[in-house]
Order: sequence, then C-alpha cells, then structure tokens
Amino acid sequence: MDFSETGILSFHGIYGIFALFLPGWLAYAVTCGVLAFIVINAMVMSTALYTWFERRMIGRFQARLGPNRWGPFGLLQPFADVIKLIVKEDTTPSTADKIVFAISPVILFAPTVLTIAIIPFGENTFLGRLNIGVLFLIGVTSVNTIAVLAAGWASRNKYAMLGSMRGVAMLCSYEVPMALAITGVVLIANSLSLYDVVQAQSVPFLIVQPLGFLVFMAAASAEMSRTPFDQIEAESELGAGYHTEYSGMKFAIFQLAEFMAPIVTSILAVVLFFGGTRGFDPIPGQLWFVIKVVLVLFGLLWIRATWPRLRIDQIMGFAWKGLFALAILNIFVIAIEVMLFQDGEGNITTRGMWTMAAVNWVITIAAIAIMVNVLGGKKLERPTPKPSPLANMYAEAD
Amino acid sequence: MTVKTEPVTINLGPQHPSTHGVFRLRVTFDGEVIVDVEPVLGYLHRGSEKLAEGRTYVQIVTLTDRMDYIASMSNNLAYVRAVEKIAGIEVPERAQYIRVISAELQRIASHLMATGFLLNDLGALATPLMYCFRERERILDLFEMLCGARITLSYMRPGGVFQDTPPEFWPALEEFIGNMPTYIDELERLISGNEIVLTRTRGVGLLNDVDAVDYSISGPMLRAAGVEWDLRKADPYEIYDRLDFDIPIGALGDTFDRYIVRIQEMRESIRIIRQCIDATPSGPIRAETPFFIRPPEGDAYAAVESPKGELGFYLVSDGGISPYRCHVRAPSFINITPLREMLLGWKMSDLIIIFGSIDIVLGEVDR
Amino acid sequence: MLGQGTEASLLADIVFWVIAVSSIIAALAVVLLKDLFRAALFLIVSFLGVAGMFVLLRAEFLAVVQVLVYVGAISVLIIFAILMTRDVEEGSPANKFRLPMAIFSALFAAVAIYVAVSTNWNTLELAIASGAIAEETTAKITEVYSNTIPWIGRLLLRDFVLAFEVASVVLLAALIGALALIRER
Amino acid sequence: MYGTGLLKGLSITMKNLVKPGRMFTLNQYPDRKIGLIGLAKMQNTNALAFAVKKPGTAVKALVGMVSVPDRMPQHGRFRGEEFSWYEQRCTGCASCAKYCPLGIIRIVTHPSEQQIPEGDKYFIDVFDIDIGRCMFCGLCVEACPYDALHMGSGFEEGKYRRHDLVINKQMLNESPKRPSLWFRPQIEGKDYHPHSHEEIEWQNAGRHERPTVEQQQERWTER
Repeated sequence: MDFSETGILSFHGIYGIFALFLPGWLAYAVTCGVLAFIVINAMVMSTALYTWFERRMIGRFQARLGPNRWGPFGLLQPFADVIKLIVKEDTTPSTADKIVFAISPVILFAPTVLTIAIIPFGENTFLGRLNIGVLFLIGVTSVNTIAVLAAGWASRNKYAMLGSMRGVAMLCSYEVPMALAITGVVLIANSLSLYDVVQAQSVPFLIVQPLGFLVFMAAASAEMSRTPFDQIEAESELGAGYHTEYSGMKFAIFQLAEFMAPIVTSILAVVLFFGGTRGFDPIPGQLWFVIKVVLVLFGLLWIRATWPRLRIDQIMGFAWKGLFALAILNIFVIAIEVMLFQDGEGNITTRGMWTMAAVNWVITIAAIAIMVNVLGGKKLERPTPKPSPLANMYAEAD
Repeated sequence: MTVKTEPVTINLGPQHPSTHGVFRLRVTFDGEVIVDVEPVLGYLHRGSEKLAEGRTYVQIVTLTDRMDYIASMSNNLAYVRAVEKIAGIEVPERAQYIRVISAELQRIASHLMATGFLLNDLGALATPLMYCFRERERILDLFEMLCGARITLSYMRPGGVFQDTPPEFWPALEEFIGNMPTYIDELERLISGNEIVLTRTRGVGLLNDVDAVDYSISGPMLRAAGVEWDLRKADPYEIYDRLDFDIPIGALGDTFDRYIVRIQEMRESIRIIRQCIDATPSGPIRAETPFFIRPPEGDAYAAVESPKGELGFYLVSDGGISPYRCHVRAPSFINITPLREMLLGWKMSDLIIIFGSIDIVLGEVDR
Repeated sequence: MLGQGTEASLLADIVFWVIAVSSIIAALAVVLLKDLFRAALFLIVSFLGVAGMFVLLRAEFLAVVQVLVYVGAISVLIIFAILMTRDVEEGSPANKFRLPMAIFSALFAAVAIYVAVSTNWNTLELAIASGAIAEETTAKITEVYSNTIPWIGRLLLRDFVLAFEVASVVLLAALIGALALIRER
Repeated sequence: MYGTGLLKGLSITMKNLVKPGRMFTLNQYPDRKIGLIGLAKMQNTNALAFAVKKPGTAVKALVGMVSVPDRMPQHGRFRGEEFSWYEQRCTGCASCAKYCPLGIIRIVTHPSEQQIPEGDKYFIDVFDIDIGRCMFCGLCVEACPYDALHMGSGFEEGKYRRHDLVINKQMLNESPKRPSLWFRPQIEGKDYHPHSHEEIEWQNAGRHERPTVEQQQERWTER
C-alpha cells in the first residue's frame, strides 16, 4: 500500500504534524484516525446531499416538487430528517435478539464505507493504492449480506425474515455476475489495482465493453437493492423488508447505508467504466470524477423512478439465466480480443480499443436482442381476445 | 430425500401498504408460495344498509358516497335510479346526459386510480401512480365545478341532479376530453410495453370465463376473462342506448388483461363523453320531487355499470319516508370471492398484484 | 507498509495483538456460546481476524479471498443451516462427546503450540541475512513478493491448469449431485 | 420488438422531468417558493431592476428562500366550512335541522311577534351546528326555503378541542358572510366569487330579486 505523497492533507503531511509531539506509532495511528474521520464524514455528508438530490429529482420525475421548504431549495431537509430520527423513540421488539439487533446496522454500514478506502478520486487523491483493489471491493461488499440476514433474524418478524431471506438469496446470486463483469475490465486493464484500471482507460471501458457495463450496472443495482431488483425491501409487499422493526437512529443508519450504496456504486462504475478521473484539461480530474458520479447517480435515479420491480424468482432467474450468460459471453469475447490486440507488455493501443468497441457494440446489441426476443419473448405475447360465448347465454335462453 | 419445510402464516393487513384499506388476509406460505388464503373482512363496516333504514330517500344519497368512495358518482347514480324506479319518477333528459357524463368521468377517475395503484403494487415507486393522480385531479376539479366537492360528491338526487352545470364547466370538460387521449397514450407507453410489467402480469392470476360467470363476477374483471358483458349494453339505462361505444374484452383473464381492459374502457368513456357533449339538450335538470319522497309499497332493484362492476341497489318501501330495507349489491365484495382460487400456488409478490388488479374499495366491501 | 521503521513495527505489533486476541476470543465464543446464531456471527469475526493476519503477513490476495469466500459465502451458508435447526437460541444439548472432545482439542492445541514454538522458522529475512540465497534470486523473490497476483494467476492457469480444471470439475459434480439430492421425486 | 418498452418508459419519465407544463396542478399551500423573476413580476419590475433596488431579497430569491402567500384555487361552488347564515332571513323553520342526515343542527325558537317582508318572524334562541360531525353534504342549504343558510367557502377551521367545533349563533353571526355558490344560482351570475374577500349582504343573498320599497308597500297593502 502506498499513500499519496503530496499536499497538506496527505498522509505524510498530517503524520508530520502529529509526529512533532507524539511517539511515532501513536502519530501513525492518530493520522489514520483523522483521515478516516474526514473520509467517513465526507461520505455521510454527501449521502445527506444525495438524499436531497434523489428526492428532488424523483419528485420532478413524478411531476411533483420534492422537498423545497427548509433551507435553500430544501437543501436542509436531510438534516431535519436526521433530527427527527434522533428524537424518535428507539424501539426494540421485546422478543428480539437485542445485541444482534443493535449491531446489524453497523455491520451493514461498515463495508460500504470501507470501499471508499481504495477509490482513486484523483491523480493523487486516494487513501490506499491497493494492488488487489477490485478483489477488495468484491470481498468487502459481500459482507453486507450478513448484516441483512442478522437484522432480519434478530427482529423476530416474519416480514423482516422474508425480506432478509430474499435479500441473502439475491445478494449472493448477484455477486457472481458482478464479479464476472468486473473480470472483463481487469482483463483489459491487466491489473487488479483500481488506479491502473483508470490509467488503462484511454477509451472509457463503457465504450469498449458495453455488455460488461450493462451486466455490472444490473448486478450492482441488485446488490444495493434498487428497482427493478428491490425485493429486499419491497415496500408494497413486506412493509419495509429486513428493517421493518427498526426505528430511530438504527433505522437512520440503515437508511444511511442504503443511500450510501448508490454513491459507492456510481463511484465504482465511474472508476471501472467511465474512465475515473480522466477528462480533458482545464477541468481538474477530481471535478471530472464528481461530474461523472452525478451523471451515473442520475441514471440510477431515472431507472428507479421509471421501472417496476421484478418478482423474486424472476430476479434469480435473471441473474443465473440472463446476466450470468451475458457476463460469460463478455469475458469470452474480451479475452479473445485481448489476445488479438495485446502488445508484448500486455497493453492495448487506443486504436485497438476502438476496434474492440465497434465489435463489442454489435455483439452486445445482438446478444441482448436474441436473449430478449428469442428466449424471453414467448411469455410476453398477448393472444388476440376472443369473445366468450357465455356473454349471450341469456339472449339464447329467451 | 426431500427437504421438509414448515409453512409460515402471515397476517397481511389490516395495516399493510398494499391492502387498499383495512383488508386482512391470513396467508400461509410455503417459502414464497401461497398454500392457503383466508380473507378477514369487516374492518370498515359502518352498517350503511342499516343506517339507510333510518334516513329519508334523499339523505341516503350522502351514505352512498361513502361506499365506493373513489367512484361516488356511480354509487349516486345507482341509488337514485333505484329510488326513481320505486317511486316512478321521470328524469329530464338534460339531467340524464349530465348524469352519464359525470358517471363516465368517474369511471375514468376510478380506472386511473386502479391502474396507478396496480403499478404501485408492482413496485414502480409511485411514478405511474403520480401520473394517474395528476389526470385524476383534473376530473376532481371538474367535479368541484359541478357540485363543490371532490370525493364525497352527493351530486345526484332522485329525479335528476341537484344543480345545473356552471357555464365554465363545458369548456373545461372539452379541454379535458381533448387532452385525455394523449395522457392515456403516454401512460400506456410507460406501462403497457414495459417488459417488466409484462413478465410480472402476463398469465398471473388467471380467472377464466366459466369461473368468472360462476362466481358472478362483473365489471372489468369479467370482461378481462373474455365475457362481453356490460350493463350499459346488456340492460341500457339512462341514455346509453343512444350512444355508440364498444366493450373491450381481454384474452386470458390475467392481471395484464384486467389492466388493459381498464385502459381501453377509459378510451371508450372518453368517446361516450364526447357524444354526450354534443347531444346534451337544454332544459330542466330535476323533476319536481318532494324532499320527503313517499314511494308506494313495493320493491325495486336498479343496477348500473360502476367502474368496479354491476352496482345494484335493492330498495323495499313500506310507503314511508325511508326505505324499509336497502340492500347493496357491491361489485367489490362479489369480485373478491374467487380471491382464494386465484391466489393459490402463486407467490407473495403475485398476491399483491392479483389483489391490486381486482380493484376493490374497502368502503364498498364492508359497507 | 507497517514493517518499515521500528515505530511503525511497534504499531504493527499492536495491530497483531489486537487481531490475535480478538480472533481467539471470537473463536472461543463460537465454541462456548449457546445461541447458535451469535456463535455464527462470532465465527465471522474470527474469519475476519484471520484475514487481518494475512494482511499483516503481506498476503493481501489471500486476505481478500478469505473475506470473499469465508465471510461472504461460507458463513452465510452456515447461518442458513443454523436457521433450519430447531431451538437456535438454546443450542444443542450436552452430549457424551463433550469430555473426549475437550481432551482431544487440548492435546491438539498443545501439539500445535509445541510445533510452532520449536520449529526453526526459516524466513526470507533470515535466509537473506545468512547469505544462503544468491543476489539475483533475492531480487526475483522480492519482485514476486511485491505483487503476487500475476504469479498466482500464472501458476493457476499455466503451470497447474490441469489441477485447477479438475478441481472445477469436482465442484461441478458436487453441485449437480446436490441438485439431484434435493430434487423432489 | 421486446426490449424497447423499457426505454420508451424512460423517455416518458424524462419528458415529464423536462416539461414543466406537465407538473401537478398543485399549490404550495399556504405559501409558495418564488424565484427572482417571479418576484420581480409580482412587483411589476424586471428582474435586473429589482436586483438593483433590493439586492438582499434578490439573493434570497435566487437561492429559493423567498415565499409568497398562496391559496388553493377553488371553484366558487366549493362546499366549505364556516356556514354563512343570515339571521335577518331566517324564520326559524328548522327545515335545515330536519333535513340534516346526521341531525347535527339544533334550533330553539320562540315567536317574536315581529313581522318581516317574508312573513312571521321567530326569534332564534339557539342555532348550533356541530361541525365536528358535519360531512358538508349541503342538504341543509338545499332545504332552506328562505336562503338564510349558505355553505361557506373556507377550509381552515381547525380547532384543538372537539367542543370548539360546535358553532353557535353568535359565531355564525360574526363570521364573514362569504357564501359558497353551491345551490345558490341567484348569486352565481353576479360577478361574485367567495374567495375575493367581498361579503354579500343579506338582501342580496336571496333567491328572489330584492323587492323595491314600492313593491313592498304594494304587497303589504294587499294583505
């Protein structure tokens, strides 16, 4: 692991300040704490901002206004919500497993924040340059399965249990296509480090491998349980799913983790498929990054505001029959193309990338069209209505 | 070797986001699959039929508003038609036209609400619901012009309607009727072709024509099963025999057919209103009736095609100022009778949408 | 990272002890707790502790795979299995295996500790210091250790590809077998 | 072709996002947020001039912090609270009480020996309406033969206690006389709207044209 070496807010800058009056190992620990504090708070604040953004945008999608009362354009609405949630009574069901009930929000929250540790936000703006960044992501995000299960189990509520059971089945299944979709990225980038992935994107991988992007986004939106895969919560069926019994601050932490998930997912999508910090000059890389993240967030919102949700067995079928096959196809195609276009050091020229992109777009559209129309189309056809003879039985009797 | 699982019994309701009021279903699941359903009714029972026995004939109109509270106009119409039948009151032609217009507007409003809530049950985060409500608001604005209320209308009286339309009603109605087809097109583009909606609703909650007739189902549910039966055609009341419209039917009798039948019925309603606007004559809007109507002894049953189905009122008069007995044939109540057969073997998510596609109103189920 | 400099290695020691103690406590809790669900949660803690150990040993790949496979998948399976048992909160009743198992595990622990303590650990640092390895070999070893993943990939998919594929076939057979077993007849 | 339905749906929601004309017909009751241009338009200036004149308010408007009072748009026929009741027109016949489906109107009268143009007058001792149980069906208004009772036009009559919801004669007398147009065709055509803060005098609220003095004299001499 390397830490960035420049700037006052760099690790060594802060370490230097603390090392003046603290023993080295303590200064090291305190510096880590300070950085973690800054990053976690930044994430929480941006989540608050994002909830406002989401509510405003979904309001507009639904031809409503969204929160606009408290503060400029309703910007302070999330803070009002948090104050409300703090003041609310924190109830625990009397039959609940109280300890597990209390810690499961934290278990859900921690891995989401952990993923931030390895994201390259800019040329020199990142916490850790882990050489197995992609694996770290997949590994860490798989932990929240346990939180969902623990919350549902500890609540002793049938709705919560159903929600968490669905959730576990879904989260476990969708990890597979997500990992396979990321494999395509790793194949081209020739590295597991997120920093190298960004560096490799002379052409954004969204253009080079649209199929991988689609599979990744579908799997990721299932991982964070957003429409059309929000069976974990399924508010019209289960009330609120695994956090039915939660209230007060515990509920707020669940909501925080849940709203942080889209941000983390968009950040990942930007890093893996949108070229991360890359852009053209006068605008700095960090700004490019933020712009791209907001765009991806908007796309997620757009989908959330439009599509209904699938049934649980359809979701599982989609993961194993649809996404899994598409992801395998993607890996196969990308691997062959990498073999063809790779030079001796494992790099691919920009020209090679564009060629790959052209081929992959054709393959993507053909694959999806074949999958939807040939394999899935039969169930969707509507036969022409035929009037039933029963309507005229009284007329005949007369 | 088989894995033994224990069935789980879950109380769906009376407090549940998707039970459309205070309906309660005791559902037994095997995993996600429904193995047993037991509906529990009566949480909204207000004894409307008994209350009617202590009210005068005009006062009962206000009770009918509160049965199917998202289609009060149709309830009013069914009730006043029963009173007119038992008391032998002739309704002026203009009143009949106004009644038909308002009843069809109410049908559009009710179907919009049914469609919106069906999509909400499908999990569409309220967007189609909001679009549906947006159009419904315009209908409610029209109702406010007519009678000063938006939900509990009490617009009709035995012998006509209580007040003539205001002059600004007709241009507003024309504008609404002109815009509505494009809104329905938009709604259909959002929903009808959506593959997620199709996979969720195609072939789900089947009710074939024989079963539908045997259960005496009526309304869009019956027509979705392919039975071309509409009281407006089968037993024309008011001025429906002068109007030209079709009865949309479904192919399979599944959830999607119920949705598409409702959408097509909205279009037919627009057609009907268009013909009515051109044909509405001027003249009186209410027959001269005393406030305390004293019908002769006897009984009468009058039914109309309400948005949910055949809504009938059966009145028995003993010659007094209030009915001796008032019975309501509530379409919502009768339409949920095959609920158990429709639900068995489907999954929990299907339960919600099958239940939503029946489009019941608890005020009418429990009365 | 943590190995550079004496002060940082002090911190590494602290981290080591924290992880070690917590994973041992968690492992004990797995055995001693009656509530099976909580025991499973402690099992996850102990898995995470092992992953932390791997990080300290500079085997990040192993650490992440530990989290991915054990925490993300195996423990979920274990919890699922637990949810299917009766009386999750009481746990299983005491049986006659208690005493023999206690003796066996005590013996096992004693042997393991003895082996760990008495072995002459021939670590890379010691080997380089003693000059047993040539200069160019040292450089190569350092290169491999700095980024192990390409080497793992190369070993798995080039040198030992047959074993790798045979393992996957075995897994596939297990999968199909499980499906065949639970299928209703 | 399947697969395009999802994209069509996306285009519909996007159309609704970018087209402000397709917004809900909703009002931000009781006040609405207003931007700089709207605020300037309200003061009959353009935005630039307004910003020069009142820079503080202009900045506040730009960040969406300025709100102006707003009212729900309602048709004149809206059946609202605060019944408009004209004691001068009321004869105390208690038709309203009789016609009320819920029986929430209570009237106690005694003969007052007075005579008014429409007939004998009863003095009204008690006129209570229990708004807490009223469902605003308007049958009382429909029943009133002398057009003394009218539906009101308000909807902001929330109270903290249930018994405060019973409005008595004094409150009815003191309340603003802004009758709804509901079932009152005689005031419907008269360029009057209940929400325009005008009040209607008792002479003009009746179903008939107010008789002139000569007409009244004639009528009285006939009797």
